[in-house]
This record gives sequence, structure tokens and C-alpha cells, in this order.
Amino acid sequence: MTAVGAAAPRTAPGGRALLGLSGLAGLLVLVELLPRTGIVSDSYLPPTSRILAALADEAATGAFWVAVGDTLTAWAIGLAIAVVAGVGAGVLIGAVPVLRAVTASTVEFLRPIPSVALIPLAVLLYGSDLGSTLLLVVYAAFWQVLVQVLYGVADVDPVADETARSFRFGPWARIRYVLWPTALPYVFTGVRLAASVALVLAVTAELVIGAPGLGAVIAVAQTSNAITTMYALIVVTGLLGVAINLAARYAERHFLAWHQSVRGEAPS
Amino acid sequence: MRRFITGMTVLALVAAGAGCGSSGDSGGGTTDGGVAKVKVGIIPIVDVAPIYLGQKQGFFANRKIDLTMESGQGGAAIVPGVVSGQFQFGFSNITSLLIAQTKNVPVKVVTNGVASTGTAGKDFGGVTVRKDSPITEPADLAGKKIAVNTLKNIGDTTVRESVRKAGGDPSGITFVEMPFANMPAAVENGQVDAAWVVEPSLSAVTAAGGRVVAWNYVDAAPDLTVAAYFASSKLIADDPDLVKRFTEAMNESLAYADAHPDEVREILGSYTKIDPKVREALTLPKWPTEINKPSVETLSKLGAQDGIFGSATPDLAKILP
Amino acid sequence: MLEVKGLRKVYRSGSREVEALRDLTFTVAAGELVCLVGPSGCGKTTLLRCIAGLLGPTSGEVTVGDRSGLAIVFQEYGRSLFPWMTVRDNVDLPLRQKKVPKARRRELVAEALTAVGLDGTESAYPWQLSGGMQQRVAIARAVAYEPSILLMDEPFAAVDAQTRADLEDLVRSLWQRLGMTILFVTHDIDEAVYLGQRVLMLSASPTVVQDELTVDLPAERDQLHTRADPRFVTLRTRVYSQIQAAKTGTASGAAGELSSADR
Amino acid sequence: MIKRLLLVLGLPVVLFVTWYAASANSENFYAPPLRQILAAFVDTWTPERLRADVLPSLARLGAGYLLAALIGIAAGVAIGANPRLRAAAEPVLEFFRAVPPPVLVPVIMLFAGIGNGMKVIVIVSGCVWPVLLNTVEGVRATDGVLADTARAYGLTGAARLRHLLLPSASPQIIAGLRQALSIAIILMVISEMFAASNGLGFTIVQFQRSFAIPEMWSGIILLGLLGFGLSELFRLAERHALAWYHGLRDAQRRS
Repeated sequence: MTAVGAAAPRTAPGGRALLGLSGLAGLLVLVELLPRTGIVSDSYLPPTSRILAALADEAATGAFWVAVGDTLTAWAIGLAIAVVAGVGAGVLIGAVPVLRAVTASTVEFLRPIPSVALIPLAVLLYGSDLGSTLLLVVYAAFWQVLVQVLYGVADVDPVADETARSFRFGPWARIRYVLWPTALPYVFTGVRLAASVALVLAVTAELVIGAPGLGAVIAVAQTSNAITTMYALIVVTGLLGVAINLAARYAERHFLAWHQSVRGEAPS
Repeated sequence: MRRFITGMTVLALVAAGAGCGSSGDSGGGTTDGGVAKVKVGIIPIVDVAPIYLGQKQGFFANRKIDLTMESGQGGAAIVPGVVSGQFQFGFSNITSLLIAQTKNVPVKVVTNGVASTGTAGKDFGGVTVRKDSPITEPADLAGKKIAVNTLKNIGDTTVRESVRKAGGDPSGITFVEMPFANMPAAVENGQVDAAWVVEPSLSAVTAAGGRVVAWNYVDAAPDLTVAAYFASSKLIADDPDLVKRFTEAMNESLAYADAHPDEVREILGSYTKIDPKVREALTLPKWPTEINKPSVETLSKLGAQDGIFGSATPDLAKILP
Repeated sequence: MLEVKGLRKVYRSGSREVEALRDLTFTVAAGELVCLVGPSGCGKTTLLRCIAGLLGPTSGEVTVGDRSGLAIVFQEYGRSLFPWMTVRDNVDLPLRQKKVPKARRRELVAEALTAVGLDGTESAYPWQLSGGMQQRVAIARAVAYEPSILLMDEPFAAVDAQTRADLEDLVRSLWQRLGMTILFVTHDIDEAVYLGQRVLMLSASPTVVQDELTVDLPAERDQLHTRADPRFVTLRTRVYSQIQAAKTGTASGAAGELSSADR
Repeated sequence: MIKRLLLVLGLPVVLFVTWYAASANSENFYAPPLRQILAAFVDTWTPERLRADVLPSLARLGAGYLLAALIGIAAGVAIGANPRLRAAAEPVLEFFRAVPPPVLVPVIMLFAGIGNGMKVIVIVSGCVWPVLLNTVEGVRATDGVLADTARAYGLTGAARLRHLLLPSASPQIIAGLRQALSIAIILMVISEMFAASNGLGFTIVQFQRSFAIPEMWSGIILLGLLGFGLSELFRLAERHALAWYHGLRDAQRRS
């Protein structure tokens, strides 16, 4: 390792956090000043202080927490279904070469289909119920997981697999001891990607279809001309997204500490 | 060839989704100790205040109905829910129901939903313009760009009728679709020449100095029935008693709401986010219990005239109770 | 020619300071081939980066005349070639940057590739070549640049022994033919003695010039006979003992650097 | 060759036939027989219809996507090459990336009205983040030795950007662009579901609202085809642009 490159100013960890905070503070001040100075009409963009006040008002109501709960429930159930289905299908398809060859074209075709194409269908099938949200969430998140698992399975070291065969490991043991450990980091990557996609789709479904959750509350705020509340709720969705990202990354680091060095994110 | 797989997988996923969806919710309509669990698909706007008020007053509980409201974005999201049995009842505007009828969607109106006040100058919806707009009367709207919340629906057909009745030519009007909430800003910025808005956005426009130039509901028909509650034909055939109880409770709620505007303004705070000051001042619609059949005929006629039913004609006998 | 005077370099990170170079003074005459050896971690790379102008010295000065007449070859051949460019473009890019006319560029590129024995690989990508060939591309790039001074930072540390011997001979023959000044950094004592006209021995960090040795071997050298020459053996033994002395003599300083490096 | 063809087309054909057969006698109002959907597809998506509805959608998609790519790459290079700026901007960017793009539609409508501009901005607002954050990562991860080499040979300013930063970040940038593409299609549809008078999303919603179910299904199928087609195009472009990268990775894997 060349210990140089130190010519560039290197910021201490504490300094980094400070800079990050100042960036956030800058955003808050900007949003406060833009409407206050009249550059942007405050009926389009209320100042930070009012948004935060509206956020506090919302947080004091039970309905708000029910909506957050609904969104997170749809997110969690959808993600769980997608992960189980994605990992199951991925390992199965990956482990059986014939299956892989047969399904490749179908997977490549279905994957890029935008999940919103299913909105009208979801509405027709489930009305504005949890089912609608789940359909979209599962569809979108499933591919993220499946594709990563397939990459992971493809990454299995042929020497390791041949070694396992030479010791007469059965198919199940090969999946358990060779395929699964190799694919695990990819599974985590898939779950992490799926987790953010699932949130986006959950909120989208609620917003567009009206299924219960934060998205629906945003829609209500919009139809009620409650712009400030709408901004407050948007901030909440952003915070949820950040929290989910952080949690997923933490989980990944925690569970894959032993694996980190060898894994690379496969392009999805 | 491969294109068709899309739908196939969708179907497969739908089947999978249906499996998990049903596990979460107990199917509606099941009686539990004589109390029927009923889900109603509504749009969270002023129009549905009576059902919330009636629920609060116990009109539904009295008739052994355990009511849950599920909000959908527009009637088009609610009709499928009712047909598939997700909801026992739904709320939709009359024109959407007429469209559904022409496509033989198996639904039928059970009772009135909301009606125009029938008074020009004091209705809950109208066509608005900016205060300095040269448009002063309905006939001036000819050839202009007008915002409505949904194209090919009750808004544009009734606005056209306003213009027609005032002696203008409605054929040159350009309608653009946008949510009611965006209309005050769109009118103010001149993105559209006029906007058909309903409360509470109507209050927002007038508060900003905008003027109402046409009362399209009033112009279309006297005491126009705007929307109604409906059920699937299947439910009406299978459980006439439930439908009867719901209709009675709903009618009681409508009458109560009509008689107690202050309580309506109060209950709006529970399911909308309308500012309390606006809530106090906005114009409430009428909630009669009877559907005004001639007005529905008018809507049907207007829709057919504007071609929103395609080549079909709605059969009112099949859709009205 | 190259002149380094009182060069000192201190790395700062937060409140910590690590003195990498203490006080270095030496000169390399025009057309000379000088090798720098020193124990690992003695700041050879830091020195080279200061000379190349990639790093500003804390104090002291480096005089190289025209900096645009300076070319550099790194140890990490795999990381110093642009993987998105063909061999030809890799050699050509610095010339384009120097605004050399197109016809002349083509000539220079072809000559340089011939000189390092890479005819016919112009359209290949670097990663399609073996490690030794990649390092030849890096050398060709430096040679085509027509530098007055060529800096080489342990260029053969990562290639296999056979390739290494070939490349050493390549460097000497290029030097003899083109007459440029070469400063060759290595940790390999045999290599330093085999290649250089002069060997500068560095102390352990914080670094000073420990000793200097003129290699009085004949100008014509070859792997077989030169390395077997008793004079070669004497010289390398001397360098070796100096380096050993440097290591033990400043052990505490090295430990200091270690502890601050593992933060 | 025949075997390959069989593998590629086998499952799709089986699925298609299954759907066709299973739905042939469908009484379900919302799941009409495939025969009807196919007939509706042919009747609905006439050349005029494609020109009137699909072309505007694609134009908005293209405009929004390109704009997002430009902004994302430009800002990403600036932020990635400047550690202090990066430290200050990172939390803000993470936040904006985490906001589900569709919830911004109502906000953007307030500012940009309902025209094509709004729809393009909606697409940009969602697409720009993956491009930007990936560019930042890519630029930041520029190899130190390569950067030194470039500097030693006098590559500065525009040449440094063109020959060093952009190519070395290109694998990440392209990964970001790929993510952005699927987001762009989603947002194209969603922006048209809110307020539009033409476009693919608008048409599908219009079919749904007027209970024209086979037509709606045909729209869904068209949208699927569009997504597939664009992703194939992207793959071709990527294979061309990143040939060096895939070669490099393969070479590294072999060694």
C-alpha cells in the first residue's frame, strides 16, 4: 500500500459529520428563507418552521401513526414475500442448469416491465386494499432479489463445486455448503435493493390507488389543499427511506463481516 | 411471441397475491353475532361526510352494521373493489356509474350520495376564473382551456352544458385534467383560462379573488344528483336484507347531515385535512335521500351527446334502484 | 539534471505528525542512471512523488529543470495504464496532452513500442496482456514522452523473476540508446547494483541519505556474467550491510511510524 | 441452434398457450379471454394511436432521462472530486434519494403546473439520484495510481475529466443510468396518471376508468414491451460502452 495521496486535505471523521450536519442545516435554512423572502410563494413551499410544526401536529395524532404502521406493514409483508419467493426461485433456477436455460429469456423479459403497469390491474383486483399495495411491492421487489441471487449462484467457484461433487455431496448438501454461502452476499445486496424499492412502491400504491398508508394521507392532504401537511408527510417518507437504507446497510455489514472482502455488487 | 408472458406472470403473481391478501382481512359481509362487517369504498372528500356522521351517530350500528371506510382515488378505483367483493358498497359519481353500465359492469345504485344545492351562486362547485379574467359569463368559456379533475366525466359534460345553455359553442373548449387541489394555482398562474373546482378548492379560488362564472351543476339540471352509493348486483341478489339495512342507515345519515351542517363541518376534520377556517366557511352540498331521476337522465343524455359512452347508451333501469 | 536539496516531508493528520523524509540532499547528473535503495517503509515513494511534483515538500527544494520533461513508471502497472484505452492510445495520450503534432505522435508511438518489443499489440487493451507486457507498455509510454528525466518507482517489484531480468536489460539498453537521466527506486539490492552507475542508500524513516556508492562495473552488463563478477558481489555486500545498519540504527523511528500508521 | 431456440422460446410459448387456454372461457369481467385482449391490442394500438399517445410519452421520457443523466453526472463529478463538498452534501442527497419519487408529483405540480414541463421534471426528480450518487462513488473510487499517472503526464482540467474521471467512473455511472431507466419509465407512467391529456399512462388509466378492460390489458402489455425494448437497447449500448470493463473484470477473475 502506498501510504500517500495524503496531499489532499483529509477530513477527520468528526469534521465529516459536522460538514454533513451543516449541509442539512443549509437545506433547512434555504427552505425557510425562500418562502420568507418571497422568492417562492409560501403557498407552494411553506418555510421549514411551518413544515416542522405541521410534522409535530401530525405526529401527535393517532391516525398518523396508523398510516405509518400501514405503510410499514405493507412494506414488510411485501418485502418478506418477495425475498422468500426470490431466494427460493433463484436457488432453484440457479441450481438446476436446465431450469436456468429455460427461464432465462422469460426472466429477462419480465424484469424490466415497470411495476406501475400493474396499477390498473391491482385496482381492478383488490380495489384500494392492502392487496393492491402488496401486488405492486412484491412484483417490484421480487426481481431485485431474484436477479441478485442468480448472479450469486453464477458466481459459485467451479473448483469448489467439483470438490463437493468429488466427495459425493448430494444436491441438497451442495446447495447448503457451496451454493448458499457463495450466494449469501448477493442475497443481502438483493434484499437491500429490494427494501428501498419496496418502500417506493408501497407509498406509490397508496398515493395513486388510495390504499391505506402514508401515501393515501399525502393524497388526502393534497385534495384538502393542506400544502404544509403534505410537505411534512413527504419529509416523513424520506426519513423512512433513509432509516430503511441505514438499517439494511447495517444488517449487511453485521451479518457479512466475514464475507465483505470477497463480495462485489453485481450490476442489477 | 414472448410479449404474452407478461400477462401470464401477472396472473401467477395475482394468484399468489390473492392468497396472501385474503389471509390479512376477514372477508367482508360475514355476519358475526348478527352484526355484518361492511366495507364501503369512498373518496375522502366533503361529499361523503354523511356516512362518517351516520357512523358516529350510530345509525349503522343500530342496524347491526359494523362499518369500515376504505378510501380510493376516484370512482374508477372503487367500482372494481365493489365488483370483486372487497367492498360491499361504494361511492361514485353518476357519470362513472353510467359508463360502467354501458360496459355491463354488474353494479347498481342503492341510494343517493350527494346532490347540487341547485342554487346558482351558492353551489359547492363551479367554473372559476382569475379576478382580472375577461371571461364574465358561461358563453365566454367557448374556445377556452378549462381544467377538470377527470376527463370524459361529469365535469366536462356539465360544463359544456353550461356553455351551451348560455348560447356559446362548447365544441372548441379544451379540457385538461388535473387534481382539484392544483386548480387554484393553475388559474392564478394562467396555466388554464378557467377551472371547474369543487369545495374546498372552490373556497381557495374565491379567497384568492377568483370569480365563479358558471354553476355547471345548476345549469345542467335542477337539483342535480351528482353521486350515489352502489353495490354489486350479486350482493343485491344474495343479501337483500343487508342492502336494505344499509340503505336505511344511509338515508338516515343523509337526512341528518342535511339538517345538521355544523356537525358536518365538525366531522370533516376527522377524515380530511381541510383547514378549520375553510371548513367553517365552505359551501356544503345537499344530501337528499331521493335520487333525482330526471337529472340522471339529463347526465345520461349529456354524456351520450359528448360521446363518453362510445356507441352505447346507458340503460337507466339497470343502474338505478 | 536533477537536484534535491534539504528535502523534508511531514505528513499531518489531525494533531498527529509523521516525519517521512528528514533531510535529503543529492544530485543526479544529466544522463546518469542512479538507483535508490532503502529498507521498506523508508519513504522512497514519498521522495519520488516529491520529485515528480505529485506531492509538495514540507521544506527544501527539488530542481528538475522543465517538469514537462519528466516521465514516471509506477510499480502497479495494472493500475497505471488506462484500462479503457488500447495500448496505442495509452502511449499516445500524454503526447496529445503535450500538443505533439499528429504525424510525429504516430512515429513516436511506433518507435517506443518497437523499442520495448511490443510490435503488433497496438490495438490490444492492457488487460489483455501479461504483467510483464503491461509494464513494457508503461515504459513505452514514458519513452515516447521523450523525457529528460525518467523516474521509476520499483517498476519490476510485481513481475516474475524471468520477466524482471528481461526488463532490467531493457531499461539499461534504452538508457544507453536514448541518453536520458534515470532515477530508479528499488528495494532489491542486486537490481540496484546491476542497473545503476551509482547507488544511493537511504536510512529508515525519517529518511536521510545513509551512504552513496559508485558502481564501477563495466558499462556492458549482462545477467549471467555481471552477477557472477566478484566485484558485483563485493558491491552488493556493501550495500546490503549498509541497509542492515540503517534498519537497526533507527529501529525506534520505524516503530514510531508503524504505530501512527495503524490508526 | 434448434436447441437454443427451443430453450429461448419454449417457456414463453408454454406460458402463452396456458394463458390462452385458461382464459378462453373466462366469465370474469376483469380477466377477459386472451383472444379478446389480442384483438383489442390490434384495434387499439394503431399507428395513429402510437403517434398520438406513445410518441409524446417517449419524448418526455427521453427528455427527462437525458436531463437527469446530464445533471446527475455533472453534479456527481463536482461532488465526487471534492471531499468537503461531498461530506456536506451526502446526508441531503441520501434524504432526497430516499423520498419515493411519486410523492413529489403533487409538489412538482404546484411549481411546474401540468404541462410537459411538469412531467419532464417529475422524471428528472426521480432519475437524477441514482445517477448522481453512483457518479460520486465512481469518481471517488478513481484509482490513486491512475490519478498520479495522469497528473505526472500533465492531464489537467478538461482532459483529466475526459480521459480520467469519466471513463474510470463509467461502470458506476452506467449502473446508475440503468437504475434510472427503470425509474424513468415508472415516473413517465405516474406523471401521466395525475394530469395529462395524452400519453401511454393516461390512456391506460382512461381505459380503466371507462371499464374498457381488454383495452386496458393491451395497454399493460404494450408498457411491458416498451420496458423490455428499452432495457434491451440499454444493454446493447452498455455492452459497447463498457466492453473494456467487462474484459478487465474477466481478466482479473481468471488471474
